[in-house]
Amino acid sequence: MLTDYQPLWLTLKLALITTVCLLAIGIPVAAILAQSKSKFKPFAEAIISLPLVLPPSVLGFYLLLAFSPNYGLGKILEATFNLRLVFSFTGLVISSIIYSLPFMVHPVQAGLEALPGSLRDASHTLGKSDITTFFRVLLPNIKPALLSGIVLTFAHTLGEFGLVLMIGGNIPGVTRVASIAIYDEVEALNFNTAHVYAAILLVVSFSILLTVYLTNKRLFKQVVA
Amino acid sequence: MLTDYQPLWLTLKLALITTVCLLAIGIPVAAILAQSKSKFKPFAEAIISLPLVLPPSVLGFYLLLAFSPNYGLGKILEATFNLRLVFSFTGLVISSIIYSLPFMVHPVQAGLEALPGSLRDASHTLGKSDITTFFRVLLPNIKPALLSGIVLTFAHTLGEFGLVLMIGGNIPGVTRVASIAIYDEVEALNFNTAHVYAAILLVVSFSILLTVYLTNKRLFKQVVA
Amino acid sequence: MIKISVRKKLHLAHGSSMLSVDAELPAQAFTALYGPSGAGKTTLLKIIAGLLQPEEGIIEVNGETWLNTHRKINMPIQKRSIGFVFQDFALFPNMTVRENLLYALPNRKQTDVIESLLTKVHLKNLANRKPDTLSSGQKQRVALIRALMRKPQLLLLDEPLSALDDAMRQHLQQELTSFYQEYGMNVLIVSHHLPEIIKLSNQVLQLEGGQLIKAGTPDMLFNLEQNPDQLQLIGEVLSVDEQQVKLWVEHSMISIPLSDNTALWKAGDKVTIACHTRDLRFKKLS
Amino acid sequence: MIKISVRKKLHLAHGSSMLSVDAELPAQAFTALYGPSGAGKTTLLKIIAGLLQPEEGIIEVNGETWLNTHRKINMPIQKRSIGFVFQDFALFPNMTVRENLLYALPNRKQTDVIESLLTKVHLKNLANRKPDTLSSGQKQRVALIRALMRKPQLLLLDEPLSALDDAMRQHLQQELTSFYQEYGMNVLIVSHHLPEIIKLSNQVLQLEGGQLIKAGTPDMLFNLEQNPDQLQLIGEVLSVDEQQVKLWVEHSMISIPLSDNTALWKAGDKVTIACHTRDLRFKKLS
Amino acid sequence: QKLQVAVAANAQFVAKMLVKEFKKETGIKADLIVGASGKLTTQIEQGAPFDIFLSADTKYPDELYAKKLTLNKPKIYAYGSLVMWSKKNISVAKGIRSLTNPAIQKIAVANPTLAPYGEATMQALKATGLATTLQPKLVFGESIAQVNEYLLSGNVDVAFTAKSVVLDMTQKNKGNWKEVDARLYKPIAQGVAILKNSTGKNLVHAQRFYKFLFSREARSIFTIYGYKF
Ligand SMILES: Nc1ncnc2c1ncn2[C@@H]1O[C@H](COP(=O)(O)OP(=O)(O)OP(=O)(O)O)[C@@H](O)[C@H]1O
Ligand SMILES: Nc1ncnc2c1ncn2[C@@H]1O[C@H](COP(=O)(O)OP(=O)(O)OP(=O)(O)O)[C@@H](O)[C@H]1O
Ligand code: MOO
Ligand SMILES: [Mg+2]
Ligand SMILES: [Mg+2]
Repeated sequence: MLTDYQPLWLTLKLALITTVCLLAIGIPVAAILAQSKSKFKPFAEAIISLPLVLPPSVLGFYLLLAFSPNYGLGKILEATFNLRLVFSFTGLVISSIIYSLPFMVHPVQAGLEALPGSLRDASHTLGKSDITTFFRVLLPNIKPALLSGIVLTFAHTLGEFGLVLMIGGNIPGVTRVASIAIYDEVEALNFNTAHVYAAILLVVSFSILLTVYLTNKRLFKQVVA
Repeated sequence: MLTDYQPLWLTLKLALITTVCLLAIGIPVAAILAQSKSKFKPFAEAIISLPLVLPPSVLGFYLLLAFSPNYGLGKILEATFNLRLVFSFTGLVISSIIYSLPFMVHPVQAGLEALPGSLRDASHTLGKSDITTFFRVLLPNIKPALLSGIVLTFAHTLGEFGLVLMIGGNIPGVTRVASIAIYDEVEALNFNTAHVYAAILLVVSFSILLTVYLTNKRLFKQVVA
Repeated sequence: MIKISVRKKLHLAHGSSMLSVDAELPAQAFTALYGPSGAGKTTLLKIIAGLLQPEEGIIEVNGETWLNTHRKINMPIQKRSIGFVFQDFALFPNMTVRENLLYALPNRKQTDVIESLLTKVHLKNLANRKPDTLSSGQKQRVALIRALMRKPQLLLLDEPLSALDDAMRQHLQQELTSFYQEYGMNVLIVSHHLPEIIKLSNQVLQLEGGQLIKAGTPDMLFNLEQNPDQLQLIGEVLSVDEQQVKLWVEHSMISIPLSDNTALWKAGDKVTIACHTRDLRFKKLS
Repeated sequence: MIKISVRKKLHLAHGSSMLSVDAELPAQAFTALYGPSGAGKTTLLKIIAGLLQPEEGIIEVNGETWLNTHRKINMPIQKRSIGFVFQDFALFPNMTVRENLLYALPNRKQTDVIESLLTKVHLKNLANRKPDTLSSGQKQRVALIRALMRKPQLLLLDEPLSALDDAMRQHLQQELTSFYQEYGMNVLIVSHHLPEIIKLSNQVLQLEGGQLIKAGTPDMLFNLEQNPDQLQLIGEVLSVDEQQVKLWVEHSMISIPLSDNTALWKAGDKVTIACHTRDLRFKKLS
Repeated sequence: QKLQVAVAANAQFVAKMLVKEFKKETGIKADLIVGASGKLTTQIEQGAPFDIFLSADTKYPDELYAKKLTLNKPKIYAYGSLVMWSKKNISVAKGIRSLTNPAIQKIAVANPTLAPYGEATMQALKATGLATTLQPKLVFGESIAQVNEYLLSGNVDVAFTAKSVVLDMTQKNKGNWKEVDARLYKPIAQGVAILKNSTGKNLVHAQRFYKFLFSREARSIFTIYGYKF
């Protein structure tokens, strides 16, 4: 049986774009949370962690309504940009970003919070601005955490399923990602095709995780030794 | 319209049982990983983290094969214990345990690893066994991490969807948990009922997370002040 | 000249208390900050650097106002001309020794400053090493010269020499003194090692429970010029018998014959012991 | 009697080296472990406690074999009769002071030991406080009496008095000596404070780069003579100028004229000071 | 235990009425498990504890019969009809041809590999020769049910669904609909079978429900929902 590799490529593309976007969004969010002493911080943290615990069907339902060109946001987008987010790759990217946000923010925030406060203070006493301090001192010293964030985001997006099932529309080449393809093939009793997809995803996910854990150990050793 | 609260109770029951089981399983696993220096540790860590990144449809597919009374394990279970794990509550509990394992193991392991090694050493030099040391010194000092583990596991099980969809089906009172009920109600075009379920899950999940973040801060303050 | 006048609430072990310090230090003073653990020494240093905010306070350094809560002046840390040596060194682990110094240098072209300072503290060979591969004494020296890169008006040192073996301690004391003289700056050093304070500083601030309880020159504070020809000790009578009195003095025992003077002594009595320096015999320890 | 003979690879800053110590200590010795930072002091203590494994070694304490790599004997930490005071105290944050002590007590009924020791170190009032609310001096005292709960044959102390102010340091020195005498145990203390070593210990092991370079009594190692007609003190040279040498001795400063003897002295040198008792003048304190 | 009725998504509304009527007559309660016919078939093969299966075609029940997972040879209980359902402001009066209207951006179709109504839709599109032209507009739902959801939430402009759905829904005044020319697709013959899984009391109940499906009362309900015989 000939296997269609398009869902795998699509998944890869989605994971890559999501990860890049989340680098740009997640790092500033993590940085702000890490140094915040505001009493609203726990609220912000709870909101960011929500995708971690909320059923994809709940999130999917709300996104379905939010993106619908019949109502509010979706209506505005359609009217002004002629942009329809449901059943589009852009919609998947946006929902993946929401869904994987905690996977980027958590490790980076934890990394920043674990840095001794004296590093930031020392940079300040040397006359350096917050921005310089962040990019030249703080960020380079949380490489393992940053790596974890990138990898977890990437791998978690590879595994996105429930959300795509609800708002993707199973369009080949656009929203038919690997996890959906597997579901479909299983339901259609094409176990062989499902086996191929599942095995590939399993191997990729495992390799990524193993690399992180092996590398983290190595990175950690570099710091200690 | 009258709302059927059974899916919510079922979800609660599933989350509770899973959390209790994972306390019993996750804590020893975390304890072993935290003190392991084996070169296989990264492999074990990668396997435990797999559910974090694997599509629920992949995991669901493999569990379906494992649990199916047509093949191997499932056949043996059916033949010897007359136990069928697909489309059963027990099956859901087992798959939830697998699925939420990293949510219990990660925080507890991180908590244990962050404890100064001298606490364990000190207890040993006072003549105390590993078990005594673990339960009287180590565990009581990672309360915030333990709480995080419990809460994340609970909340994450509340949100389980893809796996249940694949191996649970949608059997009222047995496997029709809230996340599936939402999906179903949306498909049955009962948007109002879906709204009620979604809102309840949203509020519950958010409250749980907020409590963790507020409490963690307080617990943390207790330690510091 | 440095003028400090700050009030800050402290959460001490026995309840909350107030850090309250009013002091004026002459220009180019080498000032020691002295006092028991938890007295507020680190807190005071951080307030001066701008790393902590007092509820109320005025800090003026060489005529420039760094802080004035009444006039709502609070100069950013970056603008204050300070060098801070942290208790944990705070070297940047991602940079080599030279990169740490280069980062701190305001004018990136004047790298000859770096080379000359590296040579002065005998670290030239280690310039390309990462901080984590250095011994603690080496780290301390890097932290010190990194703090000097900006040629600060005020150098703040938080127990920079505690928990070091004697040889290393003395080496760094010498370097510190020579930098102080060469750069003509103000130094504020936290230390609880009395001989070190006396050796290095010309001003002492003594803190206790957040209060400045004494301030002045080391001579004044420790009564050094009192009687430099006399060694004064305190001992305790251990036993008195027919022939002799046994005394416990500074962890060793001496015995002296009975005399009129000792007639009324009994065990437990405290005794002052004095000796003229001409009667002392000295020998250098190797 | 304690017999130690261990070999362990160390990863030093300048490459790898070997910790290699062969020593025999008499019964009930108060032994000081002395040497520069990174010499391997903490490592040796941890090997004796069983917290680290040497590649090769024999440890025997009072006739009992704790470790013999040749005979594949390795007594579990829990079975070794030790008390260990860690550099970071390692008090259990979840327990109050009394609970920390109770946890360490082998026989949970003999709580009167706890009360008497608490009284002895002036901590009775703080018995129900959590460690985090204690000052570091208080923490140190709790760590010390907690280590005594098992009445160990060997007390291991890792720089227990560094970074403390003088008053606290002296108080703990006295308590340490009295426990040592009362319990009749062996003590092994890491310290780089010479006067402390001489005051407290009767055996000294000097480590450098992992090698045991000297061992013996403090008298032998530091050339001190014991003599009840002699008062023996240790001082530190504060400054040397054209006319005089200033010395810091037991909290006061003395100055002596230059002489041949003092010609080579420089600031920071440690000096023994001796005085015959006939040259001392005594006065009872009222 | 309640009777477990697995029902193809197109019949979810009619089945609800049937179950209600069945309970009124016999006092036997039943649960509905709704899904695409193909998905339900797979679940039955995996050992799902259903008693009776109302499919959207005969292919899937026959497949189960061939694998000896049904108690009887499947029987046709009704014929369904495919309709086009559109949002309020979009007209589908001209049938499939109206789909070329540029105002129609998205068209929902049930997954043809799992849902017979989806299969029928693709047949109709091909027969009209518009399959390739419309391809970029198509989105696929898991079953008829998801297709309905996409239209009702406003995310698609037209949905291919079952007549029973629009008859249930248009009472609530939700958009326009037009029947697809029945010559464009193979008749949708919907089969039912009692499953091997059903035992004891449930089997008795399943058999009564099976019989009830072919009763006059049931037939009149099917007729209300636009099914033919
Ligand atoms: N940011 C702060 N706000 C209020 N109180 C503080 C703050 N930081 C520390 N304290 C408290 O103030 C007291 C003084 O702390 P500080 O670190 O200044 O002491 P220190 O004199 O440097 O002691 P040590 O010799 O142990 O370093 C301590 O009891 C501490 O708990
Ligand atoms: N488990 C270990 N295995 C091998 N080498 C070690 C180990 N632990 C520490 N070392 C190295 O051995 C050397 C001695 O360390 P140790 O902590 O014993 O020194 P120390 O004499 O206690 O120094 P300090 O006075 O700074 O506490 C150090 O260079 C350290 O990097
Ligand atoms: O009723 Mo179906 O099985 O979705 O065509
Ligand atoms: Mg301090
Ligand atoms: Mg040490």
